[in-house]
Amino acid sequence: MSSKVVSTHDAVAALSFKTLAAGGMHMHNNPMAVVFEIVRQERRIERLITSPSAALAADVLIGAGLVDEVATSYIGFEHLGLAPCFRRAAEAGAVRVLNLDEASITHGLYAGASGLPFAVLPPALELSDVWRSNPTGYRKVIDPFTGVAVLATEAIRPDVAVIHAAEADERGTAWLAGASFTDRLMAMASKRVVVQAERVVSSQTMKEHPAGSTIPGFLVTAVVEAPGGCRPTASHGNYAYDEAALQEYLRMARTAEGFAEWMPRAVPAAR
Amino acid sequence: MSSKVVSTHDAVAALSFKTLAAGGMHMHNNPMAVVFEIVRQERRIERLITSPSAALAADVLIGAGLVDEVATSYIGFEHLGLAPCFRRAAEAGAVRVLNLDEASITHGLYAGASGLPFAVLPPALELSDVWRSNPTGYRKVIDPFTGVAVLATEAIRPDVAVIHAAEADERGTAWLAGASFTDRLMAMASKRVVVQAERVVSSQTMKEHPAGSTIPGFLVTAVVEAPGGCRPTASHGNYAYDEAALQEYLRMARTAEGFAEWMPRAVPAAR
Amino acid sequence: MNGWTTSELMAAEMSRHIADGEVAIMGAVSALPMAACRLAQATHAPASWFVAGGSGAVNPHATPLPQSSCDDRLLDAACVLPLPEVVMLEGRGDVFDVFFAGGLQIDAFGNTNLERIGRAEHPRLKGPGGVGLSFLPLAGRVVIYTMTHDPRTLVEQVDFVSGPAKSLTGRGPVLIVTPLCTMDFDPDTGRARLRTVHPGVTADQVRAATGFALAVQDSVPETEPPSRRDLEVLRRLA
Amino acid sequence: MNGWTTSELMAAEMSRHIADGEVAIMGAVSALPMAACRLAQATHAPASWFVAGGSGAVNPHATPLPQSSCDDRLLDAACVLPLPEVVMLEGRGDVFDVFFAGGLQIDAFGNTNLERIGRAEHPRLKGPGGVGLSFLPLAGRVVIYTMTHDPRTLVEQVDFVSGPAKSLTGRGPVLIVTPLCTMDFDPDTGRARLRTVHPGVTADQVRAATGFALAVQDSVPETEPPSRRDLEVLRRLA
Repeated sequence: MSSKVVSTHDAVAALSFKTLAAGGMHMHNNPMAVVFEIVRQERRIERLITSPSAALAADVLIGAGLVDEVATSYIGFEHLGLAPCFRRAAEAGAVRVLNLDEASITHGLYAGASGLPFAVLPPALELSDVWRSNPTGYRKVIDPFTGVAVLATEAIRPDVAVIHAAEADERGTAWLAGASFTDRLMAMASKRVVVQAERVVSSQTMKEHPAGSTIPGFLVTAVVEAPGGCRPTASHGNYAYDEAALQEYLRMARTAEGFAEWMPRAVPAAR
Repeated sequence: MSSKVVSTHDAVAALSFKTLAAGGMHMHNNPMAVVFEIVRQERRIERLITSPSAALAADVLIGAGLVDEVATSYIGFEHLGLAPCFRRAAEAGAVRVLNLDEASITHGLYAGASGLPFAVLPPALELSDVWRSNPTGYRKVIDPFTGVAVLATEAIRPDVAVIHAAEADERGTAWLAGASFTDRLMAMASKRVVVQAERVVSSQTMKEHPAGSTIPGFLVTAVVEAPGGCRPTASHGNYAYDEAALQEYLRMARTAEGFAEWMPRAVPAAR
Repeated sequence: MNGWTTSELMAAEMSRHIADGEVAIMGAVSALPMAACRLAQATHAPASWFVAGGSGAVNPHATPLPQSSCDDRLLDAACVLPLPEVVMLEGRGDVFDVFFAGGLQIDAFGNTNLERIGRAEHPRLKGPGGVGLSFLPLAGRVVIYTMTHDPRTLVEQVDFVSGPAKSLTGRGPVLIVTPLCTMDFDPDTGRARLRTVHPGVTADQVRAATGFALAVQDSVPETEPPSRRDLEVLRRLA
Repeated sequence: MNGWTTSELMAAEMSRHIADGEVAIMGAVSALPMAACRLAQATHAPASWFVAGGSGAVNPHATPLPQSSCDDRLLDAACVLPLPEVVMLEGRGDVFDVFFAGGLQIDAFGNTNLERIGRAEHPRLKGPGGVGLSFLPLAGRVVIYTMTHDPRTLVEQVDFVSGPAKSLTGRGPVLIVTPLCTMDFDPDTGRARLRTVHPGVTADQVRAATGFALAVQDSVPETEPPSRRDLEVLRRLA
């Protein structure tokens, strides 16, 4: 049986995409090993799709100048501060921001994972300015049961999702330790899935994990073994985020020059 | 802290509902203890909502003449045979059948759990006769992104859901052992939830269960301790279905008289 | 009975229609397709996958195989998807290569019916309902199976379309497997035609047992019987 | 510093707005509301619930409390909901009684903004985004908190509505808690008004630090300081 385990280089080199989704929430489970490789290979991302709350993975891709537009509801570092590259690029107009909220991302991914043509949203969402600020992402639809106009958003079907897992086996089945956030949904919504795993394990080990904590291998295109692959963000069940390293990033990435200096340290082979 | 654990009698007597959803799939995890009590108290159900594949719980409620209409995609006993009371009532026109399919039930419950005004469906579902046979459950809606008419179904928001759990604690948090089918989704979509549990356990025990296998207590109205409460259907992780007893049911319930004879045996206090 | 049962012959035949690496799915009353999938994994398609119906189990290991598609013994598996996620993925149209489907009625075009026999009002027989058969247009291929080959089951036109023959993203029905024969579909007319007869069965017997006009070629090959290896595997699962 | 920090005072005040049996929810940067919820559970509201943001943890037990709302230490909890289900339930409008919300800007009506300061094109400050603040209209009550009480944060009108003050199913914003004071809302005008000043703070100081015209009554009571018991609990969590 052929294995889906490949090198990070080969996994990224084999990908063809316009839209890319990156998993993780805040400073947790950011798939940095693959993200750094995407930077190294300078792969352009027409649209980056984030989880409801992105952090380092999105900020680095934007900082590297690879992202044309980003569909997101939050990019930041929670109590540690704002996302420096996202902020700089958005303020300068260097990246186009497609504003969503967590409901639109979640229900949009659900629609993508389910083959639904679009996603209807709860009525409350109309009251915020989010949908007004993103005319490509939102439309009004007439509820056929009541005749009332309600808000709808696009189904999200990324070409590729990059997801961090604690374990994966050779056939691609992956186990997400701790909180899986929206990562499993993202994998189900995406045409191809690259899993970076702390450990490649036997299928025998994999089958001990509970329902709803795994991604079945038939949805996974490639597995990359990447111990420590979330650093300096946390890998649930494996290591905490490195607050000092994140603080250093936030300090250095405040300028384009500082970010350019930080990158090769974080990605030895980059540039 | 007040406990949500009450007697089966009191749990059912306290309920006010027009629409009732019953959990379980096929001959597994049918919440029979509460269902039998509903029969004993002769509670009328304007609309019974089933999981994608209902069996004994639905057939008994229909056989008892308590159900005006049933929204379902399947009522049967898998390899053991057809559902005798459902079949008889539907053929006679004694119960109104609102035809759905598993996608409409699942996406309808998702919409109910999420406060979505309705549920959009995958395009394929238009090709079957299901939606044409149920004009109250389905409408066409114009996809606002493409202008194409697509199929939509009602959000499902049962007044009450009755769910079987392996364990529950006094605060209502419940653990569904084995496969949870659509039961957690049903609980999330329903205004009130009655949990029947094999065992009432401490909250300390409850917290060991993995994410996505529980129903949080704040969604649960009442807990009933019902060891063996799924019999003769299976309770995942606890006991298998009793094939001989189910076969006997299928044989006896073939006629209204046989069903009337079977009921008091299964429900000692009934009638 | 040349040393194998009709079920074994059918399971072996069905297994041959799963290619290595493919993903199969099935609904209720799935002992036969589950056996076929397990046989495929044990023989020519070790990297194939299957999702065991309502249990959400992916590649269950249970031996023997339980009769019910929702049995908790199926959860000893490569991994388990919560059922709502199985339903979600069925909608994608690019996940499941083979969908095993049955019906109270199966018609000449491969439409299936689990809803009713007779009219909507006071049907002669109210079936259980179609569950997930409305997803068939999104499967790569549909393999239809029935344990009952008679003119009331194999009909010219179903009374109700639970499982549409028309496909949106795949090839639609490619095979019907019955206790008497296998059928495939004429690409020009879309109608079922006799493909093989099971050992000991004649084309005339099949024609007489079929409720629609069945196209029959001059010489119809026999269905390949299960090999010794097939039988070893199938009997361990039974 | 009368023996407690501003954060402790704020947490204690916020905890009083959770009644027994209620369900609270919060987003990111939630150390303060998490402490408030834990304090409520340890004192007057033992049967209250809270969902710790992105982790999906229901009533986490972690002591001390992690800073990040998504920390895996939070998963030691009464139970854990997968995050998509938290988002689902937020849409129901009858599940969450109290929603703790923050903002880069908070306006006189209780609208909150995490999106940007300045215009859409080339904003002066691009914020992170509003995540779940657009769900505020479906919460029973909204409690707004900020660690920064200055005229750039408390403004007459937000530049972008991430969290609407208008409610669909509840009462909307009922309280703003800052390092200087608490505010509630005038039922007639809908505008924030000074409710209490923290010990040692004057109404004039609050007015000067507020970017909108703040209604101030003649005599403004002091915010009730945390009790000894409150401080014991809060310091165990810190």
